[in-house]
Order: sequence, then C-alpha cells, then structure tokens
Amino acid sequence: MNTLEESTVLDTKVLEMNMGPQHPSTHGVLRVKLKLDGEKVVDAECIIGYLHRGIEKISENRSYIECVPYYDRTDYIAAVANVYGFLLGVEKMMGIEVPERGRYIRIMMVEFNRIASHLLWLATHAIDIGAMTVFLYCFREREEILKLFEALFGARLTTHAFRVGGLWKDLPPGFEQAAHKFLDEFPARVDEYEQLLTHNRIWLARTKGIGVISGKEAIQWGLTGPPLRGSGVDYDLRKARPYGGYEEFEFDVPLGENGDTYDRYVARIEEMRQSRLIIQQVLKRLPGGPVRGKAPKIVKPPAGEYYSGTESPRGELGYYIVSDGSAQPFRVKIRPPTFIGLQALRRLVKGHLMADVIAIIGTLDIVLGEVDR
Amino acid sequence: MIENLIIYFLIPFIKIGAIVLILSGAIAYLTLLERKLIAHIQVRLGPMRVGWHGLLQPIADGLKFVLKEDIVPSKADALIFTLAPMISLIPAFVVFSVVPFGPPGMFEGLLRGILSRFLESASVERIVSNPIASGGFVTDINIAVLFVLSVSSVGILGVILGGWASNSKYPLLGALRSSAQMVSYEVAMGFAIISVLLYAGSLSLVEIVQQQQAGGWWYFFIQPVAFFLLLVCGMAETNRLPFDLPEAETELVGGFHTEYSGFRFSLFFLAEYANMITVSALAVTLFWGGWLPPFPNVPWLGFLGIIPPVAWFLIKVFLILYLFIWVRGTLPRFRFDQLMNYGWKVFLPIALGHVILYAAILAI
Amino acid sequence: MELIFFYILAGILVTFSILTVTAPNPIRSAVYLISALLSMAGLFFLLEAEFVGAVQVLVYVGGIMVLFLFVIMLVNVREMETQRRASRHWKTAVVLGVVLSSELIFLVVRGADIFSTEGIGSNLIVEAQTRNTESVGSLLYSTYLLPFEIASILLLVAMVGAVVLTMKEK
Amino acid sequence: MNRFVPQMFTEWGTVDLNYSALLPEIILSLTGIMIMLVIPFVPTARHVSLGYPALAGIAVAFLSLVATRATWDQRGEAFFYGMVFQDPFALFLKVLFLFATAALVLIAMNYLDQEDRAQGEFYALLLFATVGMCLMAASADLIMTFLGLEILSISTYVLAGLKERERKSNESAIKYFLLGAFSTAFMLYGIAFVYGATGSTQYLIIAKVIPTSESEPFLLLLALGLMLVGFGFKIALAPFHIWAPDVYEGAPLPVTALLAVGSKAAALVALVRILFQALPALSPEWQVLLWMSAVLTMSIGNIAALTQTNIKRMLAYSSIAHAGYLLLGLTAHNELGTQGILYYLVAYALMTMGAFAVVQIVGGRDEQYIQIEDYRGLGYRHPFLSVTLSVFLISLAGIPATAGFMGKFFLFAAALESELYGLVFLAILASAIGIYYYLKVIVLMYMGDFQEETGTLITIPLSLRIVIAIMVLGTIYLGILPGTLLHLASEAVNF
Amino acid sequence: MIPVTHYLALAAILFVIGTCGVILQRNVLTMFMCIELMLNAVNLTFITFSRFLNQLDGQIFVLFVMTVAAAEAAVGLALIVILSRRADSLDVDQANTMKW
Repeated sequence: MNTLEESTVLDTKVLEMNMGPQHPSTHGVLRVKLKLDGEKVVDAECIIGYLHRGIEKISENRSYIECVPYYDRTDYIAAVANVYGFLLGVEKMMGIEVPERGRYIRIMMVEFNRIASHLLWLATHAIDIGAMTVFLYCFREREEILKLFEALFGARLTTHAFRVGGLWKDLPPGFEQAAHKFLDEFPARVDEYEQLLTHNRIWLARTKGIGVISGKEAIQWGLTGPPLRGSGVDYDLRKARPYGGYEEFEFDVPLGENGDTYDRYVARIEEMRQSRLIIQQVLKRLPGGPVRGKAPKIVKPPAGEYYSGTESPRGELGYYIVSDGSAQPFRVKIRPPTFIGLQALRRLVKGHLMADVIAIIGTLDIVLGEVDR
Repeated sequence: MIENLIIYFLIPFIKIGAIVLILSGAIAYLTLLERKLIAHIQVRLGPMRVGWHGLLQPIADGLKFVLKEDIVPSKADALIFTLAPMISLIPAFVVFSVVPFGPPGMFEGLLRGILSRFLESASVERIVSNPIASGGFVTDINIAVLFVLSVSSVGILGVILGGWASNSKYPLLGALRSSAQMVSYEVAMGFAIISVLLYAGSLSLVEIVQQQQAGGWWYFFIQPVAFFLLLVCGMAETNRLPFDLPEAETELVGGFHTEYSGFRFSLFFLAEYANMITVSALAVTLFWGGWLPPFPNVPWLGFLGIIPPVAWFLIKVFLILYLFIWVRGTLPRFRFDQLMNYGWKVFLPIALGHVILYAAILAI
Repeated sequence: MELIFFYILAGILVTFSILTVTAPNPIRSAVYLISALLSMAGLFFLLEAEFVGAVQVLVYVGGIMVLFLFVIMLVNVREMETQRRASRHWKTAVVLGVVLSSELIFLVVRGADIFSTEGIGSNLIVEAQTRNTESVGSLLYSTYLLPFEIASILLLVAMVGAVVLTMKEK
Repeated sequence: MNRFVPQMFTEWGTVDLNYSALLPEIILSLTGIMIMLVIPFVPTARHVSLGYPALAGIAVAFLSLVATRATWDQRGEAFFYGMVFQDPFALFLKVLFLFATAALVLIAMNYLDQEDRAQGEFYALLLFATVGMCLMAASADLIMTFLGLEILSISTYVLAGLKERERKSNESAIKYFLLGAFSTAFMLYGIAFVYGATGSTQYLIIAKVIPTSESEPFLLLLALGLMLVGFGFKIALAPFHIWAPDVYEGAPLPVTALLAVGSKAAALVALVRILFQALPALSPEWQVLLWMSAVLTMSIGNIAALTQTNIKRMLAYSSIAHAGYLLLGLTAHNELGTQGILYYLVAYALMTMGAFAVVQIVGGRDEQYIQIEDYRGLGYRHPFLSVTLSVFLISLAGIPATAGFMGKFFLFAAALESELYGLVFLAILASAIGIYYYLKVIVLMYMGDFQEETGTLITIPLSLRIVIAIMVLGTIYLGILPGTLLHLASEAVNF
Repeated sequence: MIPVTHYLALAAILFVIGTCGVILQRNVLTMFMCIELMLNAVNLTFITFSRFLNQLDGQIFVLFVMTVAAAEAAVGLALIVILSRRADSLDVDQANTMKW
C-alpha cells in the first residue's frame, strides 16, 4: 500500500480542482475543492449548503405533528429512522407510553430501514469503485424492503412512518409472510455481494489501507456509527444507551480493527446481518394488541429541553428539542451524523490519490439532505 | 493492365468497403450485445423498446448522436478538439486491413465465377492466383504485426489530444492517465507478441496462422501465459474495466471525453469498440489460430471443417469479446498507481521472463 | 506513379515541418510534428525500408511524441500560450533558411553525382530486400552486435537519469 | 513446427568477439549497475560512501588493463566486426580516463558530503560517463563514436541538472541539453553524408574508399563541416563555445570538472581518430578550418577569462582557451602533434582537475565561496590549499618547470614542424594574456590584505588531500622530467 | 525511380527548417521538437543512401538514431519538467540568471 511515494514522482504544480457539486460520485450536491499534486490530494475543502432548506427553522413554525414529515426529508435514505428519533423525543417529553406491539413494529421497521440504507450505500460505494453489478443487485433487495414500506406506510421513500404514540395502523395482512420470505433469502444475497467484493483482489487493493483513522482520532473528530466502529470503538447507542426497547433483543455490534475503508465496509455488511437477526426476533415475539397508545390531538409538551439520541444507519442522530410549552417547538437542533462525519473528510483524504477521495466519500456514507438540512 | 487494376484497386476497394460496413455494423451491435449481456448479468433486461428485444436500439442511438447539437466548448482548441475523435477512430479501422479473416484463396471460387463472365480464362487465373485478390484479407504485408502495433499506437494520440483540447481539468487528468497507461501496457503487450513471433518466425499475420496450421497446435496451447498477457494488456489499451481509468466516470466524470457530445462523442465511442474488436482479432489470429478450426491436423476432428473458416474466426472473436464484457460486469476498477504498478512490476517482468524462457526453449 | 506519391508526401512533410516551427503553442507543434513524422514513415515505405518505417511510427509517434504530449500537459502549457513569439527574428530566419537550404541542396546535388558511377559500396551488397525485417535483424545481430549492446547501456543511462532527475528529495 | 533459427546462431563461430578490448567498459558498466542496485538498501546518510565501490570498480578496470596489457598493440585492426580498436592509443586514453574518473569520484564524495545530498546515482552516472569516454577513445566506427558520445552526453545532461533545488543548475542543464542535442543533429547529418559518400562508417574502410573516388568530394566536405560543428560544440571550440561558461558555472562542481576534462578530452580524441584515421585525405580542408577555430578559441577564451569574477567561470574560459592550444596539435597533423595532444591531455587533466578539487573544497556548502574575491588571504588561512592551487594555476598559465609548460612546448613544436608560424605566434600571444588572470588569483591569495576570518573552517578529507598532493607532484614531475610520459605517448600515437 | 537528389534535397530542406526552428523558437519544448525534426531529416538521408547504395547499414543507423532520440527525449523532458517546477516559464530567454 505504500505506493504513494512512487506515484508522486512525476508531478508539478498544485492543480486546484472542483469536485462537484455536480459530480457522479459526490452523492448529491457535495462540492469538494481539491488541491492536487499530480493525482495526489494535498488538501481538500468541503463546501456544503447546496441543499439547505432550513428545516430546523421551519420546525419552529410548525406544530410538533406537522414537523414530522420534514424529518423524512432530512435523511431521505433513512426516513423511518429519522422520524423515529424525533418521535421518541416528543413521547419522552410528553410521557406517552407506546404499546408493546407498536414498539416492536417500530424497531422492526427501523431495522428494515437500516438494511435498506446500507444496501443503498453498498450499491453506490461499489459503483464508485467501479463494480457495476453489485449496484443493481443491491437495488433488487432494497426494492423488496421498499415494497414492505409501501404496504405499511403507503409510501416508499418519504414514508412519514410513525405517529406520536405509535403507528398509524397495524400491519397489513400478508406483511409478516413477505417479511419472512425476504429475511430467509437475504443472507444468501449478502453472501453474493461478498463473493463479488470481499475477496476480490482489486476491491481489497482499493479499500484496504485507504482513509485510515484510529479509534481515538475518530472519537476526536466526532465520528459515530459504522465509521467509528470500523476503527474498533465499541459504541452503538442501541447498546450503550438503549432506547425504544432495543435492550430486549440480542444482537452483536460488529467492529473493525484498522479503521480503513475496508473495515467500515465489513462493519456495515455485518450490521445488515445483525439487523436481520433483530427483525427475526421481533417477528417471533410480536405481541398482539394496539399499535398506538393514548396521545392528545394537540401535542403540547411541557416547557423544557430534551435530547433524544438514536442510532440511525449513519450514526448517532440527535434531536435537541426545546419546548416553551406551546404547540410548536421553540427550537429543534438536529445532530446529523454525517454532517459531523464529513468534517473528517479532509483528514482522511490528505495524501491519498484522487480515486481514493471517491472511495472515502463513499465510506462515510453521507446524505446531503442530512448534511445541509 | 486490367488485371493489375482489378487485383490492386477494384478488389481491395470492395474488400475495404465491406470491412468498413461490416465493422460499423459489428460495432453498433457490439454495444447492444454489451448492454444486453451486462443487463442480464445484473438481473435486468436492458433495451427492450426499440425493435424486438431492442434490436433496433443501435440505429436509434446512432441517429440520436448524429442529430444532437454539436458543441465545442468556447475555450477549447477547436481544431484539435475536432481532430481528436477522428485521430482515435481512423487507426482503429485501418488496422483491419492486415487482419486475415480467412485463408488465402478464400474467394477463389467466387472470383472465378464472377470474373469468367467478363475476362478470358488466362487473366482470370492470374487474378485468382494472386493472394491479395482471392485471400480473406485486404492485404498481407510482411510487417503486419508491427503495422498493427504502430497504427494502434497512433490511436492513443486521439485520446490524449481530445483530453487536452477540451481545456477542462477532468479531461486533462483523463488524458494524462491514458498517456501513461497506454504507453506502459504497450511494452508488456509487445513482449507478449514477441514470444509468438519467436515461434512463427514471421511478422505476417497470414503466415503466423499458417504456421499454427503447420504445427497443428494453436499457439494458445503452447503459450497460454502470453495469451493472457495480451488479453490483459489489450483491456488496458482499450480502456476497458478494470482499467478504464482514463474515462472512469465515477472519478473523472467522463475522463477524456467529458466535454464531448453528439457526433464527436460517438466517434470516440466507436473507436473504443473498434479497438476492442481489434484486440480480439489480434488475439485470435496470434493465439487461437485465426480462421483455423481447433486442432486442424487431427483427422477425426475433420468434421469441424464443415463450418467455414470465416465463421471460425468470427466465433472466436465473439468469444473473446464476450470475455471482455463479462469482466466488465464483474470487476471493480483499479486505482491509477496500482494500475501502473501492475503494468511495470507484474506484467512487464512476466512478459520479459516469458520471452526469455521461450527463446531459451527454442535455442535448445 | 511513385513520383506522385513522393511529391504528395514531400509536400505534406515540408508544410507540416514549417507549421511545427511556426506554431503558436507547443501542443500544436506536437500535432504538426506528428503529421510530419507520419508522412516521413510514408517516405520510408517508398524507399523500401518498411521495417524502419513501422518502427518510426511505433517509436516516434507511439513513444516519443506521447511523452512530449504528456510533458506538455504536465507543465500546463496553456498558461503560457500568450507568450510572445520571437517574431522580430522571423525575416532573418526565412532568409537564413532559404540561403542555407539552397546551399545545402547545391552541395548535396553536386555530391550525389557519385551515385551515377555505381562503384561505391557494391562490396557490401546485402541480399534481396524482400525480407527486409529479417535482413535488418541479422545485420543487427552480427555486424552491429556491439553497437546494439552499447545502445542498451545508453537506454539504461537515460532511464536512470530521467528517474533520478524527477525524483523528489528523499 | 517451423523453428525460426536466426542466422546469427550459425555464424557465431567466426565472430571476432574480442572481449579483452572492452574489459574496462564492461567492468565499469557492471559496477554502475551494481551501485544502482544497492542504492535502495543503503540508508540515505551513507549514500556518500557508495563512492568506494565506484573506486573499487575503477581499480579493477585498471587492473584488467594492466593484466591484458600485452594484447593492446593490435594496430590498424578493429574488432567486433570493425567496431573497436585495441591499440596503444586507446590504452593510453583509457588509463587516463580511469584516473580522471577516480579523482572525480573523490571530488564528488567530498561534494555530496558537503551538500548533504543522498544521491548515490551520482557515482553510477559518473561511471557510465566514463564508459562513454572509453568507447569514444577506442571506437573504430562512426556509429560507435556516436553512441559513446551519447552515453557520455546523456550522463552529463543528467549530472548537470542534479542540483534540482537550484534554478541555476536547471537552466544550465537545459541549455547544455538543448545545445548538445542540436549539435548531435549536426554531427549525425555529417555522419550520414560520410556514409553516403563512402558507403561505410568504419574509419579504416572510409580511409580506403576516399582516395578511389575521383570526382570532387562535395558530400565529404559537407560531412566534414557538419561533423566539425558537432564536435566543436562538444569540445567548446569557438564559435560554438557560448554554452560552456554558463553550464560550467551552473553545474555541480564535480560535473564541471567532468565537463572540462572528460567530455572535452573524449570528444577531442574521437576527433583525432576521425580526422587522422578516416579522413586524412581531406587534411588540407580541415586544417584550414581548425586553424581558424584555434585562433578564435584561444583568443576568446583568454580574453574573456580576464574579466571574470567567479572562479568557476574563469576556469571555464581557461578551459576553452586550452582547447584552443590542443587544436594546434590537430592542425599540425603530424606525429609530434598527436604526441603533444596526448601529453597535454594528461597535463591538462592533472592541473584542471586539481584546480577544481581545490575550488570545490574552498567553495563549501552550496558553493558559497566561489568568487575570486573569496580567495583573498587564503594563503594565510590555508597554506596547503593555496600552495597547491598556485601550482595548478602556474601550470595552467604555462610557466616553465610545470606540466603545462612542457605540454604547450610540444604542441607549439609540432605546429612549427608543420610550418604554422602564424598560429604559434598567436598562441604564444594568447598564453601571455592568460598568465595575467591566473597570477591575479595567486596574488590575491598571498598579497591581498588579510581580513578577518570570512570563510568557515575548511576541512579536507585525507583521501582528497592525498589526491591533490599526487596531482601537484605529477604536475611538477611532468614539468621537469617529461621523458617517461613522452615515451608512452610516442608509443601510443601509432594507430 | 525517383532520383536520389530529390530525397536528399528534401532532407536538406527539413534539416534547415529544423535548424531555423531551434534558432527562432523560444519555447524549450518547441525547440526540442525542432531538434527531433532535424534528426528525422538525418534519418531520411540515411535511408536514402541505404537505398541507393543498396545496402542495409543505413537502416540500422536509423534504428540507432531513434534509440538515441528516445533516450534524449526521456532525459530532456525530465529536465524540462524540473525546470517548470522551479520557473514558471519555459522561455529560454527568461532563463538568464547567468550573464554571458
């Protein structure tokens, strides 16, 4: 992997280059100003804000219930998980209890969402590095999950999944069978991806030793989620500060060792498998009863501040909600995991080649909707 | 006089015309083949709308390219920008003038049949006995291999100049990459070919095939390593995955042709696929016995002769093209420095060692 | 017939050579030079030196000129496009060029008379030119064996030199 | 299977592959390759010590010459299909080049140490350059001369550009390269016409063919002119000398010494072989050309040296002037002239190399003390350096009892023998001018008012001290007792 | 058969064009290309002589000239690259830190 010195043999002046905001591999409208020495990255500056919609400010002028659909649109890849985090906070402030069936179904859908999100990540990451076929394979599986979403929520992407106090309605008939069918097939499919990638020499050459960050440094940069765990730090909110009933399920938190792109890749692949296990446990133990608890028509939390942190597919997603006792939040501050994670990009890409920038952006799994809000 | 005119002008022109037409068609349908194959590898259907299973898709694409607006970026070097696609396309076609599609004397019967209506039999015989007239190739020159190598090296310039003339950073990087890449892999490729030449003792492609016939073995069975070297280097030379760095769409947007659109883009596109066919044809000729059936001298395999030589040639070319497409559907892309490392530190030593080994075997 | 080819090739050659010399920026020069080199290869074919002709294309166009283009792009010539050309000299250059070439041509044409006498070099006649490549090869590995080996040292020196020069400080 | 057996396999029985004629070249090349192979395994701090294997290689090459000494008398016969000679002339020059390179390696070691540069390739390139020089000295064919010259030139292009941190070095390397390549084209064009006129490039055949052709040798005259232009550039003869001062100034000091001694000597002896062995029939023509060039070279070199303030530049012009003296021997075209050239080359190598060695030591890191002014009072600060430098400068000036005087004496004598009175008169005039600027430095060293300590403490490695001492002794010895060397030279001149 | 003088005259013209180019052009790269042109003129001369002397030695020469041209190109372009790193211009007239 120490080929960088050689590749700098024939270079001259620093070339400044704009990657994005319209570029196939910046996953939206990220713009990176690269300073290149030949093909080696000397410096990288992220320029964000092209997708800024002021969601936090809009929230201040909406009632708590009206806010929810906006959070579908921050991280649109993991809309379910985003809404979930906000609602957990609101319910905690109001002291609303969600019935057990509701809680279980919520966890199931969030984990489905995690799988779907990781599939999308794998698809784009693979095609960034040039493996076209994995892209479409991943979309095939994601499609199944989106169909489940459609059956339950009536929408595929911006699902407006949950309501204060639980779900809008119970599972539709046939949902469980469909879910079981998907879960049974899924491991073989993941093996298929791994066949194409995990032991592929080119893939290893492109990901091992790229964008290495130690656990300590990862914490300092505020990385969370798979990028943190890829560096070997055992920190998963579902285990560290269980919420919403996660403590009732058994699952492992996959960890990497070297903190490189490959480890983050392996961690995410393994996380998909673990999510599947959680869903299977949920389906096995799914109790009867209502899916929605008692909740007032107008949500007026008592004045105060509350922080709700959940483990979204991308890392720690935090909602810091300030209430002044009215029906509208006084302030909602979102802690988007990849907004924080993106700042490490400069540190990660320095000294690598231009092609690695693509791999590293991919490995951070950014969603610009979330970064810019 | 009239005989010479027929031998050296009329027949070659007909052949060239046929090759240009057939090749253009082949390229067009190669793109469709690629799209369909990759689609099926990726569990989807590919083009389905235009014609039965998308059979007319290439024509529609061609029309679209031709009818699109012709854009030259305002800061581009217009002259070179215009020339570059042609520079890369023309050599790709020129190479085929020395590729033997069939054995010498392939058109003997046909020619005799047509010409005997117009000419007296003596001159007909003179024409028919001339290999340039009756052979399954446009011409057979005694430096054909060198010719192929040198002409295809001209094609590289198109890529480089196109990248430079666009006056844009992504194309420039693409051009830089391609110049380094193609020069590096050309060396290993040359050595892979040299080990064949050691055995064949000729630079003429026709003679190389004839030598394989005389030996009874395709050179593939004697020098499989050289074949794979040629194939890998060929992939690199034609910018195919996993070596498609000059155009790596996810890194360099479109590489050297980022700024190209419409007709000019289609020329680059054609050139890439024409080069694929060239490499396949070269590999077939050098290693897979060109127009020969497998094991041409084994008597009980004689029934394979039912299939005409040209068909053998085309089948083999198709198989190699299939391999190209298959690889594209399977592998990720190298990084630039890794690519150079492989070229210089893996393929070149292997190729050198291979040549030395086989030269030693021959000398003993 | 041959003469027509010669004049066409010569015309192209001279035109592109002049363009090479007068082009406004190096990349244009390179493109013109490439064209000139290609037509030069054509002349080699005309002179029945097909092996050298093919090598000319392979080495010059496929190797040296690619290297030139690579370096031109590397040093980013476009920024220097506005540089002045030494136009104040061009009249002198034309005069000089015409005088020099006519002088040279005169000497050459006078000197080439010896070829009509056909006596020189006939002691070294080589076999028929039909197998040009093979003859060149065997000559290279017999009479010119030593220069051939020396050339390899030359290339080694050049390679080492180029790498040493461009390597950054350790 | 039809096996392709090249003809060479069948012909090898009769090949005159006389490897003993190429022993030093082979050994030096192998040493150079070995040095480059071990470079990656040598820690950067110890790159300087790679000079020792280089020295060892030179020693082995020298021993190989000594061992095969008996075979080096095959006059008028060329080996490897008429490509190289194995005659005393080649032996003499090869020994000279080997010694010069050994001294250069020592200077280079000091240089790399001072500049703190980790460039083991320096030695390898020096060795390759020597290979080129040796080939030129032994060459029996224009193509060999050309290839040897190119090996030498390309190594020196690289060496001249090795100080990549410094703009001066870059510029001088580029200039040297462009003009070098330019002159190569001229030389090649000349070779082409020689080939066209005679049908061969081997010296012996050319010499045989020329007298037989009756018509006026237009092509050969053209060839002669073009080749003289080419060699003129390489030897830095006026009017093709303009590159020399810049390049000498900009290049690293060991490289300057190489250019001044090695390149010049090698190109000169190659020219000697071409003119005397291949084109003696054209001697009236080239004598005129060389006469003019000699006059120009001597006067320009000496006069321009007068105004220099930089000692490297001054030595550059002085070396141009010395090339002019050497041309006397060529112009004379007699046996004494060739002897004189050989003798003078040895003397010139000793004194120039010695002077550059001292300049290198005094110059210090990044060549800070390179102005002539910096030598003010050196006599008090460092007697060893100043005494030795004085000897070298006196010898360069051609004052009696030094090698430089004897060398000039032989050259002038040869010219007189060929009745070139005017030329000798001008040469004496030019050397009289030369005395002034050489003595200026000596005067400055001893009589300049001694100021406070400007230079840093100068330390000289023992090895270099010994080398300089040997050079001084050699200079004086050759000046007083020229007999031995003259005898060797007279044996060497019979081609 | 084309007379030998035609070829030689053509080569001479090319050589002179190249020479003028070296003198006229100020860009190092273009100067270098002009030198390549001169070398090609030499090659043409060699091939012509080889053809009309009916011997192959001239062609061998051309191969060596090409070798040398390639070697020179490698080193020369390396020098140009490091010059462009130091200086912003490849104009030889601006390469004048040293006086004559």
